[in-house]
Amino acid sequence: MLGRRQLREKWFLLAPAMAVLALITLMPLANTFWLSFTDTRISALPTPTHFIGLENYIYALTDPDFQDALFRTLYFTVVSVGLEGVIGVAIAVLLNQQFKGRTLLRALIILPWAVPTIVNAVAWRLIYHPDYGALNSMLYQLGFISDYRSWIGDPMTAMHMVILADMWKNFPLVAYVALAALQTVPGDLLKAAAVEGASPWKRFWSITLPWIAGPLMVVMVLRTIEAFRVFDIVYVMTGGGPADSTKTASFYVYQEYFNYLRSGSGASYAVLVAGISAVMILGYYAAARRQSQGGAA
Amino acid sequence: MRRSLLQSVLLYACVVLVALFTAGPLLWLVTMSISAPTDLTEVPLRWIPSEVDFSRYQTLLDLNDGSGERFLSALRNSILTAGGATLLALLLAVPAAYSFSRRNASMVLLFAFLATIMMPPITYILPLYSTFSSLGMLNKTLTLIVVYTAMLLPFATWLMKSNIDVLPIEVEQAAFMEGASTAYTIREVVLPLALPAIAATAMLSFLVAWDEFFYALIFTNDLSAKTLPVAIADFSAGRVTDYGVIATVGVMATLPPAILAICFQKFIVSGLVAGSVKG
Amino acid sequence: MSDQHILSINNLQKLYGETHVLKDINIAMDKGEFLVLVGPSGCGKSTLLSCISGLTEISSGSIHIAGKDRTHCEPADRDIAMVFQSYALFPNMSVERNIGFGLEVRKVPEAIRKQKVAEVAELLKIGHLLHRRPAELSGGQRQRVAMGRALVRDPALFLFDEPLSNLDAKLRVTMRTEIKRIHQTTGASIVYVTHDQIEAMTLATRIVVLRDGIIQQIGTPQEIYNTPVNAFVADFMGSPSMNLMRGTAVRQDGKIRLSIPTPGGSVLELEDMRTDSSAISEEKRDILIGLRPEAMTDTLSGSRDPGQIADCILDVVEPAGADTYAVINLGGTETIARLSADANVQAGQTVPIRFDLSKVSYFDVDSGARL
Amino acid sequence: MTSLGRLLFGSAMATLAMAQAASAETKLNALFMSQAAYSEADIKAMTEKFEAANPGVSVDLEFVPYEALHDKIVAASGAGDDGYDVVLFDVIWPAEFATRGFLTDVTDRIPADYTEQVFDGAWTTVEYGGKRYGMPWILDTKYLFYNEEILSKAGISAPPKTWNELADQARTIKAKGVLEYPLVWSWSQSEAMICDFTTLTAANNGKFFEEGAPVFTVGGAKDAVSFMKATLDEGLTNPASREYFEEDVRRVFSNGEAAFALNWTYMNALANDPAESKVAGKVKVAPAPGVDGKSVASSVNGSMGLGIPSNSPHADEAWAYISFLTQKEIQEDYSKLSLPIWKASYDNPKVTEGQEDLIAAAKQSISVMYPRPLVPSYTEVSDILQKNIHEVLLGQADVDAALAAASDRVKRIR
Repeated sequence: MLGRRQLREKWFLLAPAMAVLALITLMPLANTFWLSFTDTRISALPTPTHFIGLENYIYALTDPDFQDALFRTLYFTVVSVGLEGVIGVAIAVLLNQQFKGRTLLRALIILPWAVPTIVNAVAWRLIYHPDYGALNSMLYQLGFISDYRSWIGDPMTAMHMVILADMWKNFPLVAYVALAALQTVPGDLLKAAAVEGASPWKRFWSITLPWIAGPLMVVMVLRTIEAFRVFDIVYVMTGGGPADSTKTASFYVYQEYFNYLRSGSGASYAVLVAGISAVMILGYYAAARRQSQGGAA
Repeated sequence: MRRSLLQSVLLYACVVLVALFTAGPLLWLVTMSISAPTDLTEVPLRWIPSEVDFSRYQTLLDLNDGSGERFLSALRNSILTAGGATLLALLLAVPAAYSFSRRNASMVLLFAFLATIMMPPITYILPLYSTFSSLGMLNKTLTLIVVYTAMLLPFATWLMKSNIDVLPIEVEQAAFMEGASTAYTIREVVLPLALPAIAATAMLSFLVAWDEFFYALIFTNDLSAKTLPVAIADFSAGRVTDYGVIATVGVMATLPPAILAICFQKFIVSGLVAGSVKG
Repeated sequence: MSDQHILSINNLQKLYGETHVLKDINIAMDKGEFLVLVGPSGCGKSTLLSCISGLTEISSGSIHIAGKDRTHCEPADRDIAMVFQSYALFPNMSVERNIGFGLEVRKVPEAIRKQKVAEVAELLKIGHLLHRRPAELSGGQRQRVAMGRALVRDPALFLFDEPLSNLDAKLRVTMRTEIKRIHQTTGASIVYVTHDQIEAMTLATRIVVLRDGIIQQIGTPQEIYNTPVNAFVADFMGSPSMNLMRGTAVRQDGKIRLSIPTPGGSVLELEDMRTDSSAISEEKRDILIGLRPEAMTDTLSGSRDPGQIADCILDVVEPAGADTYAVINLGGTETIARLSADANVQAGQTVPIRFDLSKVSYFDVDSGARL
Repeated sequence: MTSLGRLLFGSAMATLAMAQAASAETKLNALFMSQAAYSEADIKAMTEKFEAANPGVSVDLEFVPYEALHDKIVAASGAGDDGYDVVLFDVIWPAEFATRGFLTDVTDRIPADYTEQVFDGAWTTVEYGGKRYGMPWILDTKYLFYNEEILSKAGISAPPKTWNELADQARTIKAKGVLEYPLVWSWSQSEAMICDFTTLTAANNGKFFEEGAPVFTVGGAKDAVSFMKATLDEGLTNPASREYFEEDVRRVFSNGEAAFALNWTYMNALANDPAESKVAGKVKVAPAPGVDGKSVASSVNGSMGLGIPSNSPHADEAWAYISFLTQKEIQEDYSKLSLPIWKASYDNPKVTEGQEDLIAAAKQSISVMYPRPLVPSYTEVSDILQKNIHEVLLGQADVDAALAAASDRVKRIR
């Protein structure tokens, strides 16, 4: 329903935003892609760079440490987002009940999400402290452990501790979206099912969950994409240790760039990571499309 | 539906559990910030501080103290950076969102917008670093503002678009019929109507920018541009024997976003719902 | 050609992609006319209005307003004003600023603006509301503000897009009268879209009936009501709508003999003496017989025309105050007869019904076209 | 919105005002670390003296954790005029920084007679390819600190002379129930661990590279890792050592929770400061032990230097600042946390007073300081060693396999 002037305006209105994005994202993206085929290094001296074809990629793909980093990142992503989903929905269901102090709890839930990632990482690092950490002290005083443990110094637990911290900050997002979706579930439908004799559990699985699945899907995929690029929490909490057990893909690329100064090679790692992200972004797109087409809203 | 006693007990047990899980770490952070240093190194821990000590807050707010200076300049930089980027992003996002919502700009383009921020920052960092480096623009608040603007823009555009979508289009048509230009219509008609959405978008954008660490880590190197997250990372890894100081910095850095989040709780829900519930 | 017309639309086409929304629209409207576009939802009437307003670009054809080609003009340059279904008031502005918005945009000096707004407000009896916000107004008051905003600029043509559909039934009648009054006092030229055929009948000087993007009929309310060009118009206009019974017709002895089957197996035989329809020959054919409910009455009704009387079984009886409606199955459809209020009848009864064939319409069974 | 706007505007104006005020004089940006050696307060005090002596030059100090130091220097190398003018750099980086041109060659600025007056070990900190890229500033190595009280409680009269003796003493302390974990180290996956590893390798006469090829899979280096692992297995080393940095070691030791600790010079003063330590007065320092038949003492070159990044527009002022900080008198004034680079200072009572045992240990340790591999790709070599040694310490790999893996990985470096 547009006139010609309005069609022309379409581009005028978009132009500033597009210009900024082109400069800050598209050009760097293209540049990174180009770099990944060269042997460029970070240097203050004029150094010749050469086009070396797929050499970087071959190196990257045969680099077992990088593969480990990728799998670690995937593990972090899947477990972290999975837990956020389960806990987020569970808490949303709880918040959707009638009880005293509900408003207060709803306000409280948003707080972890407002805590800056770095503060979150720092706070949890203090909590996990092997000697004076609250976790050790609490578990010890409650009698769950008899000796203090090294939570982020042990490769068996370190990643899970990072996941716990990440989950604590991010479950509110899922909970809030799930709660918003829950409030659109028609009460009549649930009442009808209850009258038909469906147990609460059955009602949740066959009515509530399918109803909120759309929005939930969207936010979960969004979180997945975000979790996959995890860097800051690891940087502050563990620095990638112990024994590389928390070194994620972004951290790996960061090292390649700024520790080893191999920008060409780092770019090839970055492109590979971006490629995986791109696949997930397409997944997001599909989820969002399906959501807006079959929308419960 | 009435609940049985058992159900009530279970429900409230869950409520308490969730409240503890959510508030526990925060409460502990606050407690640490006001505990005496010796309380924090007892084994097992002393949960209730032996004395309440606000001196760390005083120190951090004292410009003449080393850590105070570091904290306050980082605070200033964070406010400037996050605020500037939010302002700029909105300035660009509103027309763009209007174009997507009312001028049939392609949804594929909007998705391309979104895809750019979903890529890991690691993909952009090096070329950006080289570019800013050759322009002599590293370690400047302005540089971070520009980068953050690009980072916030797609999300802000998307949120604003979803919100403009649900505004009554006829009001704008009426303005057009009455002879108002697009700019006039946006300014006089759309913006006042979209004010809650703008507030929500601004708030969410501010929080995202406030939280950003990676670009700030690489693009800034001293008091003049370093933002809070980087300052906190430095603080916490350096020679600080008093964990209470780290906790205090954490509490102070959390206060602005936490206050925003609590005050604009409704907006967050509407913003998120507009954003993620509707595709 | 268009000099004397306030609005003339020639060969207008509108396509959305492959979908043909408006087909070959031709309308010529005189100054001072109250033209109502009516049709079921999705018929394209709102799109047509939107095309006239310029909010929608047309695919081909031309639109002249007040003698000038405005086909490609911006809405603001068409010398028109529009009243929206939802009123489309600016929620953040006072009533005064709402009404004066068009003048404000055109940079009319404030003094003149105020005066004009006051005049219009006076006409619409909303002078005391000027400083309120739309949210503080009732539905009817908002409606008046919306009209005020249109009136104040004194354009060549007013467009009304279902302006009464958001009001409750009672207010709708009041506002209908109000709009009619304004039309009569100002002599404005109005194009008015509605899906409510009563609104169309009561307001229009001429009605345009649209269906599937095609104009079915243009005519005065009487023409549309009495001589619908096809079964669709016949069915759409009038409430209750025209009964369309399937039957056969044959010309015999200068009269048309009609046979309408009834559920019982018997056949209702009627004679139309008046008609000169040449489409009905001496060869018996299937047709649709269109009779308005008021042409099917009980014998108590005060109609002078003796008509023809036949016994019919009443399936359902619906007392409606001034009238009593009875559902009778005739010619395979449920027809409605309009009985007098005090006709003491019950469902299931067999009652003598008087058929008045003076305004009968015949339609082709397949095409629905008037015969 | 308006108040926010005012706030933003106000801050913007303030920033602008600060920027203008600064343009009146030369402003240096200097990067230091916030661990070990000089404290922030010390560096501030020195800087104030410098500013007082050099009107028109002011210095902005930036402190980052050691772990961020390398990356900051690299990242700021692209910051043009806005980068650093003076940076603190570690002994392991000149090879890389010189190769990449991040640091200015200052060979010609250094007076010839300095070469004799400063310890050789200090000079290696700033040298690569026969050129000097800064002035040594922190002459440091890891010493063995021990808690005399705990030792005497366990009936031990003399500190250990060898690492095996140290392990024996730790066993005694543990067996007598004086301490659960007598030893504490900075064995997080970090450079700090490599420093301990290097100290032990030096004690065992081990080598890292021979003719450019890694040889740390055998001999002294392997013995070092085996020793580290053994103390963990035996419960002599605090298991949390595997996530400790130097500051954690200092804290644990200062709390009296360890009998022995390996740490830098700065701990001597702090562990003996009652405000910072519960064991003040009971702390003794000695050179890190040796190994029977191989060495008498061991030490790692953990020195650091001050250099001028190549993008600094104020090289002259920066050099003046560096010269000021590294001069003998200033170093002697602040010799409690970090010992001077100047040989002569070690006989100056101002330096030696109150830390005679440290000076004695230093004289011995400095003479045996062992370098970490001086290769341009050191950062990566170190990362590889950190990961693989950490795996051993965490019980995820055995010594041979881990060192072999590290060696393979090092050979793959491009």
